Amino acid sequence: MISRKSGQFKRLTYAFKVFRRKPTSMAGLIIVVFFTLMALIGPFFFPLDIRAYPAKRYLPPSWQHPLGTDPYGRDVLMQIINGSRDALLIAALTGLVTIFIATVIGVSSGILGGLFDEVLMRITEIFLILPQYPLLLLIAAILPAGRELTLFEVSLIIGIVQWPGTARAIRSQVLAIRERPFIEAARCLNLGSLHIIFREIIPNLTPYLVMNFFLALTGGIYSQVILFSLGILRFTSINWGVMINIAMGESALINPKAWIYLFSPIVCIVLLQTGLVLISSALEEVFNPRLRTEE
Amino acid sequence: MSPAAGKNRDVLLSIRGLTVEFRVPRGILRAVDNLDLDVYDDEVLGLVGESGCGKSVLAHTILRIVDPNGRIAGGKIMFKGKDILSMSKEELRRFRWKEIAIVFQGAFNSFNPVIRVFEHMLDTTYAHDEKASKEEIVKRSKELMRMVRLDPDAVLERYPHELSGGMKQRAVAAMAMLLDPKLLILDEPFSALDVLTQKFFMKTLVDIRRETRKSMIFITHDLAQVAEIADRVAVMYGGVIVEAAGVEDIFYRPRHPYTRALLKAVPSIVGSIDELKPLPGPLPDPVNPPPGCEFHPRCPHRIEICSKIRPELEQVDDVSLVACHRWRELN
Amino acid sequence: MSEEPLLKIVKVTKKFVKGGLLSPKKTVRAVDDVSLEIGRVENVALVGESGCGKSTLGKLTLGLLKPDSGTILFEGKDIWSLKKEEFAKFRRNAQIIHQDPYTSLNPVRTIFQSLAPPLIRNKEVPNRKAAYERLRELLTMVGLTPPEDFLNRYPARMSGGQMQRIILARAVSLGPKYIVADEAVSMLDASLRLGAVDLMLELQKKFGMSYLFITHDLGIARYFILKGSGKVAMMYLGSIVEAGEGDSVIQRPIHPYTQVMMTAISLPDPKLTRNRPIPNLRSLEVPRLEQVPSGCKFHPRCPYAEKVCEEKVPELRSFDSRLVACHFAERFAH
Amino acid sequence: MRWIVRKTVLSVITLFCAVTITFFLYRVIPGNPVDLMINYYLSLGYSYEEALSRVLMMVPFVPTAPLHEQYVDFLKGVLRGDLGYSFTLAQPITRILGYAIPWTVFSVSISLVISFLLGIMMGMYIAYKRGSLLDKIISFYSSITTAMPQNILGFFLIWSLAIQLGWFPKELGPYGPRVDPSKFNLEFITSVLRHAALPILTYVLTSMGSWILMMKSSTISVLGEYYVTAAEARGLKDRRIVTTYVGRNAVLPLFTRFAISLGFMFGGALLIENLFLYPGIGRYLTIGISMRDYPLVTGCFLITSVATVLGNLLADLLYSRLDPRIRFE
Repeated sequence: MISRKSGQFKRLTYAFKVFRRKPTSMAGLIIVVFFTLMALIGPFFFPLDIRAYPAKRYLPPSWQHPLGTDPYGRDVLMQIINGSRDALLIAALTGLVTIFIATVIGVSSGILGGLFDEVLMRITEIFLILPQYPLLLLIAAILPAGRELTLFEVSLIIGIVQWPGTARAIRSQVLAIRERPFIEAARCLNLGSLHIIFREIIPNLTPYLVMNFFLALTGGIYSQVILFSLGILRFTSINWGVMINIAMGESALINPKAWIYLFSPIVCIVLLQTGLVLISSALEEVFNPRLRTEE
Repeated sequence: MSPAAGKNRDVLLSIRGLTVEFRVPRGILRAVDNLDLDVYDDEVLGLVGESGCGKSVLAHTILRIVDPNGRIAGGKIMFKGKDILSMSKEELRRFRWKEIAIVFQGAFNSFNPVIRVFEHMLDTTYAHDEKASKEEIVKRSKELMRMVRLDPDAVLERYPHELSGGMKQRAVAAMAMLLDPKLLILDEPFSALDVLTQKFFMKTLVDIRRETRKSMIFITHDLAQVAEIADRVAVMYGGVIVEAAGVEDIFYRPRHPYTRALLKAVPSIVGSIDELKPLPGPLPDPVNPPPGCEFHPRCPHRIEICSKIRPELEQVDDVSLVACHRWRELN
Repeated sequence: MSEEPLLKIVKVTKKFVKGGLLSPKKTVRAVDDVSLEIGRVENVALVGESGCGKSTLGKLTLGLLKPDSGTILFEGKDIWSLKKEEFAKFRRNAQIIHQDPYTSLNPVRTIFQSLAPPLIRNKEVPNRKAAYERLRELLTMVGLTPPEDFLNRYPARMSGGQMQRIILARAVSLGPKYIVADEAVSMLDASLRLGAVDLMLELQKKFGMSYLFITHDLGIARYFILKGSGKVAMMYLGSIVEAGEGDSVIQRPIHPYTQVMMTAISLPDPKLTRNRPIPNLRSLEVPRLEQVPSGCKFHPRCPYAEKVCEEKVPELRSFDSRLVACHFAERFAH
Repeated sequence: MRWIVRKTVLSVITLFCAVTITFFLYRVIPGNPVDLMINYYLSLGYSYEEALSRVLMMVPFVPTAPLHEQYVDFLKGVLRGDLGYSFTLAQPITRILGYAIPWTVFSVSISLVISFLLGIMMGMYIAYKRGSLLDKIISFYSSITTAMPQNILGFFLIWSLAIQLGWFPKELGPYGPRVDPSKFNLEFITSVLRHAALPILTYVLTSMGSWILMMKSSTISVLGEYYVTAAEARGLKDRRIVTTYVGRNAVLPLFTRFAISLGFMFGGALLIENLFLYPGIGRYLTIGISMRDYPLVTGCFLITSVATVLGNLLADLLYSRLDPRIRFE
């Protein structure tokens, strides 16, 4: 008889159909799944080893070291695989932090309205005007006070810097949904504020949140590359940004031996970002059928 | 009252077998389906139909304005012996507004928000006559503004957003007459006006028509407006003309079952309500239209043939046409 | 017997303020000192041009908006001084039907998901299963058969006419005493409109509620009132200018605005409509709501305006079994 | 007019917030830079008084005074243009900024103008040709580059164009090593231009994408407006429609973004300046951070904030000049 799930299921199958119809969207999905698997199970096969092996400095690719070695004689592939874990973890946490802050602020601002909304939006506007990346650097440089930041703290900082745009977008969505007649009807039907917020408004917002989550993921990767490749953050472990930073410190650009070491993390970043962008534009198409190009 | 509309008159615009299709997510939507229609010199043709019947698409297609997802799939639109559909791009550009002008349904949005109203007049004139003198354009614009009862000084130098919806709508109508076209297409021109302004605008149109002897196609879903202004009426349903006749024939002696049903379904502020009766069933789905006569699923007089063969538009008398298998027996 | 009316609107005013902390403020009096009564199982057709405040008045009577001054009494009690449970009860008793069926249903919920929670939450039915049965009955009642076909559908997969029926079913599902139909049939096609009105009146016979039928279309208002029962009220720039039983306001208008409206409106009859006089108005422009004229709001356009009309706001007074807000009502009565 | 006042007030508040955030990070949070600097000198064996007097030279307030007095002094310092003293570079912050700003403004403003102009032209073009292969390629390129850290493309360009092909100077920095920067002669100018080419190219290629996407969506929405169809129906020439009817309306919302970017520009292109060792604000900001030279960091951050806020204000004023709908409100 009445299936609560059937709708969600239909949407999922529909989303998959859209993905399958467009090769680019499918490619995005495959890339992201590939990197996720690499981050999840890769390190079990290539355990992290950060000891230096001076004798193995800058070895060319071989069966033993498919991507060669770095200036300290460490295997590059091992670093890429272990680095993907940090990169994706920070990106995912950043995405969650961003969406969480943005949703709380955007939804409460949009629903409560009035002075509360006015104040929240002015604060958001001020954050939007402040230069984003210098602010990121400033916070990242001053907060740790000489110690190493945890991955979660890094994500938190990035999230704090990048939430305002998303919050404003979510607020305007909430305002638009709130004005729709079905909300007014729900009030007349005595459905209560909680039902209206969580059952009527939020479900209409979900596609939008998912889309913004993927955008926040790319933002998370962008920002961590800035932080790590410029050497702003202290670090002991290995990740892609750190690899770029070390490579640049070793003048990898003018050292032909070091090219593979430099370009390995770069290629990974390019691929992962491409995958994420492709997925978010595919999602946009799923949720906004008006954008669907006729085939 | 209208003279025997269409009788012994020259045909100004002649549409034959026109088909316009749109690609929509569900498939192909045939908005105008093998449609025939004539517009005579010096007449107001009222084109009525409910939403989605294709009347706006038809109006746009006459000037070859079709959405990117739409396509003119066939037919001819002859204007003074020339097929509009086979004009070159430049020919078409020169033809537009000079011979046929159109006032869109969203007329109040027809102004570019960043330039003044007068600049629209300049742009339009220069597009057709590079050597036009500015004084002439000023004079003509002022004259037209007065014609639609607008104060020229208060309108021409303003930006569009400074005018009210009703003022914009009238200014657009004035602009439509800028190049003195032979045919004026008015697509729901009153949608933004209140009843009182509507009445005046309608009278203005009638006056203009009487003075300039222009032809007009007046498109609306409101039968009352048609009764007020049209000489001849064409009723559209499901992408085709189902009946066309002089205005009094349509209102007092409707032939097509749809016309009759529609007249009975529209309440007025006069007359008895006892004869009013809702039409059964929904409007036809333009993506999957019913076979045969588009109206047959809702028609009280349908017989077997109605669901199989689409009725042709038949000549009833000099001016009247009807597309129904049973029009003879039903009268 | 002088029965207490179901709904009594007493001198209600609602202002909207545009702009905020730092931007210029504009005040719009959407509803200006309006009084109106609606009896039990009685209808009022509220007619006016778009932007005259008729929708706002409708929302005020539902407690969706709070008036700036004046009171709204439902069954004799001021709805804004009700206790929480009483207000909840009022909410159940007063429902709304919107103009656009497409935005009146939550697009991400099925019909069942949209219509069942109100029944369960308001304890009309004990559980989901009972809700399902009740909704089957309701959908059959509004002519959507078989109802199972519709309950699991999403709104996007229905036509406008079908959705409007669902919305009617939802509005009556809690057994309300009062329904505001805010341009409820305006978006429907001409051929479907009468059917929807007939259905509304049929439901009124079954459930016995009152309608506030808001529309800009005089023809449909007249049909509603003649086919059902009740009165017609004309609204202009936030005020009611004339009200009367049946279609008397439409047939024999007294207020100059109403008179002008009735002559200006086109009739679906070529001979009749072309022989009517052109109303004689002083100005074509509708005043902006931000700066409504002083005194009688119609005076800048009224052909009969005199000095007093500019200065004094005419009261809505009883006259010739009618309510009229004009200083010179006597002069225009036939 | 009230609208302009409103915007100005908001700008002042934002600036005030920027300064306060800076002060907060600088002085209030536990383990803040000033305490760190004092501890640093103490660890070098200086006495507390000596350490304090050294720090006193660097910051425009007295670290031992009550916090609110420090705050007021800091504000005053900012207003006077006294942003403190850099101990690593042994110079007042303002002098460093005075040296860095021209490099940033020079390289980034050229890049910005080029990428904006190219962006709006290409964006408009693909909006007209939407659905075509070219549109797909350019849109894809654009959405990818907006997600790509700028130095990543920079690496490829240096590696391919400078190192492999030798079209551009291999050595990084604003000019060649043998050029004497004190002489403003032809040699200096050509060297500067040659060295600026790659950073500018990198900036253009990476930032053009967002202009393209913005202009594309803006143009598409304008193309859907009635006034464009109406202009076509009036038989206007394509060129007139493209420029006055579509172009002007589509580019309007982008002007605000452009002006904001002008402000952001003072932050320098962080990654590009660091990659090319270009001595702009972004480079000094990074140097300051890696050397834990906090007066320098705050100085760079503040100047960027001021510029961004002014850029925003400029954007709003510009918009009100260009769009008659705002002007009359």
